[in-house]
Amino acid sequence: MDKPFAITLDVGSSLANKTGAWRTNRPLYVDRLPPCNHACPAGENIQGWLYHAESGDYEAAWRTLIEENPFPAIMGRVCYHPCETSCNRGKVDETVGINSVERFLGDEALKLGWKFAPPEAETGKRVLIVGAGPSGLSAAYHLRRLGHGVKIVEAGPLAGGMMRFGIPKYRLPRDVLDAEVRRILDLGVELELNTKVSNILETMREGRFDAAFLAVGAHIAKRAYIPAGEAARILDAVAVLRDMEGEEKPMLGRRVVVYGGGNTALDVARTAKRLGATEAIIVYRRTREKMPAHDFEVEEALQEGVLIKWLSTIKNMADEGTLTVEKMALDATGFPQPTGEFETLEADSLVLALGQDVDLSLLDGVPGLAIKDGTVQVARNMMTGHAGIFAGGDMVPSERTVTVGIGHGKKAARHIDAWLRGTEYKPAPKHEVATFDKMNTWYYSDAPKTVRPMLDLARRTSTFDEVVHGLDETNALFEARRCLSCGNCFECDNCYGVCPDNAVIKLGPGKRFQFNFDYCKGCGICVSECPCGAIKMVPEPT
Amino acid sequence: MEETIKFYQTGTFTVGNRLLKEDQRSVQADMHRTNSLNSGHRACQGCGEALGARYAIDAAMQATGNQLIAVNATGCLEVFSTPYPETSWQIPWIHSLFGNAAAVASGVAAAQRALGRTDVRVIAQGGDGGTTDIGFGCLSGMFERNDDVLYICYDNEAYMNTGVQRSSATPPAARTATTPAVGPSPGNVFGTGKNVPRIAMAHRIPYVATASVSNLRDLERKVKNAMEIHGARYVHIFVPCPLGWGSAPEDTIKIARLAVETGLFPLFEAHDGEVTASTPIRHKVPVTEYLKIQKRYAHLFGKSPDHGRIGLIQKMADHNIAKYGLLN
Amino acid sequence: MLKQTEGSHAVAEAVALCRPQVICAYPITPQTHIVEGLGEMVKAGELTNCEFINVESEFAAMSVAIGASAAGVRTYTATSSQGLLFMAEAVYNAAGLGLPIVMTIGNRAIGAPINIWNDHSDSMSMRDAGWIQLFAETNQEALDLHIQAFRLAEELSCPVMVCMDGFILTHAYDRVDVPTQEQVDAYLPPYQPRQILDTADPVSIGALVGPEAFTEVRYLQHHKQLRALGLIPQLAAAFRERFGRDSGGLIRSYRAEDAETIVVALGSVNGTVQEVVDEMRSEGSLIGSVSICSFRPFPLAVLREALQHAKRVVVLEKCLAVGLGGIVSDGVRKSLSSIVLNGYTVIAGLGGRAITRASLRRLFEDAERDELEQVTFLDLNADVVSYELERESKARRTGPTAEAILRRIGTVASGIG
Amino acid sequence: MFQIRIHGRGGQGVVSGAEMLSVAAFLEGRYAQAFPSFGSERMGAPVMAFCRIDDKEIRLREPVLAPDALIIQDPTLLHQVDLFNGVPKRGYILINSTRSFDELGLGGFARGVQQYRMCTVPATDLALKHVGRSVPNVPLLAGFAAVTGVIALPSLVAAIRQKFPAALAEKNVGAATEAFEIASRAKETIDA
Repeated sequence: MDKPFAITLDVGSSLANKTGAWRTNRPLYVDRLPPCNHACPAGENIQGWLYHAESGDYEAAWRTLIEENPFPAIMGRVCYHPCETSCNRGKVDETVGINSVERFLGDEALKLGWKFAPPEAETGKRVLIVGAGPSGLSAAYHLRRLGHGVKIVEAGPLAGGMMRFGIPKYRLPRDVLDAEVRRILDLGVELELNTKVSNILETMREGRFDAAFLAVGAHIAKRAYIPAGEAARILDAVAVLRDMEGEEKPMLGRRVVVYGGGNTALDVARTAKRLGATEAIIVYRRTREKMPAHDFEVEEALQEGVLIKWLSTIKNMADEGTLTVEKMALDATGFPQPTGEFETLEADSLVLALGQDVDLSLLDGVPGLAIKDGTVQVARNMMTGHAGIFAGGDMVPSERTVTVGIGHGKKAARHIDAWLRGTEYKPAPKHEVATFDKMNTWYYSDAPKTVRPMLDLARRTSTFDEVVHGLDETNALFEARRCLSCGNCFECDNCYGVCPDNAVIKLGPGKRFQFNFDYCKGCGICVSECPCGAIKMVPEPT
Repeated sequence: MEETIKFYQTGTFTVGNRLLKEDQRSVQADMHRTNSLNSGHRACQGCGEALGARYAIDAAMQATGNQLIAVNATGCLEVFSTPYPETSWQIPWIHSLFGNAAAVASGVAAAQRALGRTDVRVIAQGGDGGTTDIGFGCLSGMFERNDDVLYICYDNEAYMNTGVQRSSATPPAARTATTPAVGPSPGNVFGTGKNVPRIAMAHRIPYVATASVSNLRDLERKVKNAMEIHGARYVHIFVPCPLGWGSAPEDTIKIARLAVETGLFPLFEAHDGEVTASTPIRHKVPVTEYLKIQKRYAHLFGKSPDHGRIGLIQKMADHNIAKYGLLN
Repeated sequence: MLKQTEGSHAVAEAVALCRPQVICAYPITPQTHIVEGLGEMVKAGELTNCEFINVESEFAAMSVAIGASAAGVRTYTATSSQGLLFMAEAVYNAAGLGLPIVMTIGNRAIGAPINIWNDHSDSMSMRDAGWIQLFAETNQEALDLHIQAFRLAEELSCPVMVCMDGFILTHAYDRVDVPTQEQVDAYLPPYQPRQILDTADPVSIGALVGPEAFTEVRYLQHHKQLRALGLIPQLAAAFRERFGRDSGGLIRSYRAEDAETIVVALGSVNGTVQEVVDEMRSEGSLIGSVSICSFRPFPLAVLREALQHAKRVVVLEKCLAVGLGGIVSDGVRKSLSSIVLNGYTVIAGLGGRAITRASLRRLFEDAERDELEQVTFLDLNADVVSYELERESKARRTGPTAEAILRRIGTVASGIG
Repeated sequence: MFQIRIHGRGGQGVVSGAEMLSVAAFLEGRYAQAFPSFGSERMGAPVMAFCRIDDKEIRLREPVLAPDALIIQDPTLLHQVDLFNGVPKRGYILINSTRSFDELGLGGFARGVQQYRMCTVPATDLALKHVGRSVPNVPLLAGFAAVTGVIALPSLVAAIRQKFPAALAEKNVGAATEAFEIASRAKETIDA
């Protein structure tokens, strides 16, 4: 229409009016490191795989997961999940059940027979791995996927290491363990059992290996001198748990005392219960707070009727099976000191769970190695003092858990690969952590964590059936969707919606967003209203 | 939509969600939303009114298949959206005067009837000054005739365009240019208030609702509901003004959210003069949370906090919570 | 068709014949009968697809009209006196937006003191609002002017006021010729808006215009009225052709060609003036009169043409520019700039004071002898004024003037003239 | 030009009386102008209305100052307002009353210098009888027609039928007809 001058205007013409120097700060999309990823010893991209699980694409989730860790089903059972401890959602309602979703994915994979993708190209290099525990298997998996020939030599009769010999069935059913190990071997990894490597350099030379990764674990039980009569029955925890895997179950009797405060002590005590002991008593010299064992395990043990005597040390054991126990008291510095108060306990057997040492005999005569406190010293790239020989897991200084071991295996594999290629592996620089204060959690609905169904106590204590059951599909989806996606855009459209100036461009599904700085006035609403803290303000470049 | 799938991650509160079907997303999440109030307008950083206007008009546009005409009262929205030679509006829009938006809209609606364009719908919009003060007579007349107009009030609780003077929507104790924070009782008086949504309900018009820029889905739903009804309708939207309230631009939505979560601005719907629904508070917070981040209330805190008057404001919030059952 | 009917009803019929689509009504004496008439026609279904809206104030009446007109329909309303002042802001706005609204003004005085009777103070208060203002001399002309007004307004995109004297015309039963629908349809084409709120072709109407363009906008408004100076006579001629009557136009002269004394006036008083002119002519006076129909735009040129040869001009005004005198006089004087003649301003008929033949005759004779003041108040009761002035000079708290005067005059108020 | 002034009180149909008169004249093909002089619009207040009848267009807009005929709907006004103001010699005066103008103490005006042609019509009685309401305007108009002959009864009847809905119109026509007869009988004495 032929419009009157000035008083009537063509629509949308204000697009000609650009913000210009109005803005002093501008928003910037960032990816922050989710606390769960940050806390994972295996370096899993947890938020990453939950992202796929949320949309119900479990295979994609699983494939993202196994980029870092080949044992979802095992992790979902035995990992002590520091990821959950650090989960931001804990500050909203309850932490996300990451571990249970991981187990669900692991079990789905086994159920549906998902396989690892074979290496894209063979490098022709050969790597020897000593020890088929978590660390060794993890390293084997990653090296193989990188195209290297891999052979594992294991001294024991079965693969799995501590996953098999240290963790009872009721926590990790063996069919699960076997299946996840088998999946690695299916990649074309050689496994030689019942073979002890006595001289690593010789074995490497004979097998023409270009590099080696040592992960023999720590299987030698620490002993403590306890005066005892001839007939007194004293065993060590590692042996007891190992025998559980054999035909001959260990004879513990009806009254069992376990000495120690770690997870192994609890495993033994709970195993004893299952073997029919009427009494399983744990004697520990410190308080419950100081106990290295994970609290949930202590809790489960107590529920199963395991007794624990805190602040107690064992002085001696008489033939007829009487233990003398001295009460301790914490001093000002929090250390236990003898009190001179004694009591006696009746026990058919005493199991020592005081930690384990590493058998380093295979390293005799290898030049350049440094040994300290019974462990092999390695550089940041996991290589020992001897070029081409790497080490990880319980035999190097670190926390001794399955997950840490798996982490070592991955890390070592990446460095070995780089070393073999004559390069250096540089991990991508870590993003700043998406701490709770960077989140706007009002946008997340309240949702309690799904409680994993438990077997009733009676049945649990009398059998070796798995204690903790998994989630079904709906629970898993529910649980996955509780993830806050800390520090990583999940395309909730908030920034696109809340901009008073329509200065956010939506690029479409999976493509996230982009700012239109022609119109952005730098108000920062997008930053404060981003639920997951994936935007930050930076000074306007002038 | 919330029923179809639980969004414990995104909540039912974010603008959109990648896991939702297109038809379940909010209008603002739509890549092809109309942006009825387009970029390049002259609103201040973090303007709540600019935000509220796009939310509301886009929602109305979708609800009417883009058959919408808007009438605007004088005020910030009018001034920042249509300074010659540019307009930010993408829809047929007219500004006449400060006090007559409702009447002009009645005229536009009457014209549509005369032209037989029953599909074309009319919205009138204004600030709290143009609605609760100078435009009040025309508003009441439009209500009483039950003209087919949705009137939207963008309430930023003072005359911002003229430099933050008190309006009848200015809350007690708030500092404005005409209620300075000086003397024995600084800021605005503790009057009896002028609850326009309630006054609208007293006309027994078919639909009245309050909404906030902090609850987008709630706001869009209400505008949609309003457009599904014929006759006089009123939606009162809470829109913070960083400049006038002395708040940080990035806090615009946060403040709007706190107004709701404290109970100071209850979200409800009324049909034919009776309250039919209210939006529950998710995480109740004390009014101090809301007050202390706005300079217009600074005089209530400082060295010796004015617990007496803060208490009175808390009472108002608690009254609303009880009256509208906001914690159920 | 000839009819003996009330002025207001005649206007209502004329408006109805123009097929308005939106009519806004708010009661105020003496305009009320017009919208009542239209309301009845709409209710009775005689006036179809027309929305009749009862608003809550004159301000709303004009505002609703603005909305309707901007939405592209033919729009009408009517008011008087205080009502026009109450809608003042919207009156300016309608003109500023260039909306072709037609509004009848039943001319009435403005209070205080409150007064419901006729004078021109109301229209005059809006003389610079940007509306075209046409003054009707008779009810026939009032009827005819509405038909012309819609066409004029819509051709220019400019609102038009048709002013008719309250009571004197609005309430007078007279003979009028009411045209047929066919005649009106042939004269007045359907409304083609210049700007419209259309979802198919959206625009923003009513922008904020700053110093960089405001003057131009105003000039264009002025230019519209200058165009109207040409258009008004054309439309009057076209009207004559179609309806066979002289109505409207810019001005109308009566026996003024050779007049030495010319009386200039607006509206119904011209009839009485012409009677007096005839009287005095028959006795040999060289007197004539000019009736101004178009007060806005003000017809400077034609007025100069009509007056320049006279010896004196008497401007008879039904309004007062307090502190100055005449309002119409200013325009008349401007039209005569550089021409030397005697100009007199006569304020008459304020608040319904009857303007009688006798008074006019006395006035014109004084004028012919050039014995008039620059500004004269016709039939001013000098006694009352001087008494009141004296009273005020004596005491401080003298109370309300109007009431004091009424007390002094007593019930003569119900008398005549 | 013939000018009429009607005096009465608000609600007595003073204005519509003048209007009907103008319509009647119009129906006879003449020019007529009827208009009120609005005092306050309250019921009961003294009001008046004017009517002019001529054979050419009427331009004059002043009130009727010198009526050729005066119609007084409420005789009590005689004591309040200077009703006869401006009535010329031999002017017609119609009064709504059951009494003679001598009884009303107005005889002097007829016999005096003014030589007014006066006639009383029991208009209220006739209105109550025929219409059932105290609206004396129509009977007085009929009386006016009879006494002055300025308009003919049929024209007045036609005007009445324009003004009122059928039923009410016929009642008024009844009142008018009877009033016309009464006034016609009085005519001789008046003209004498």
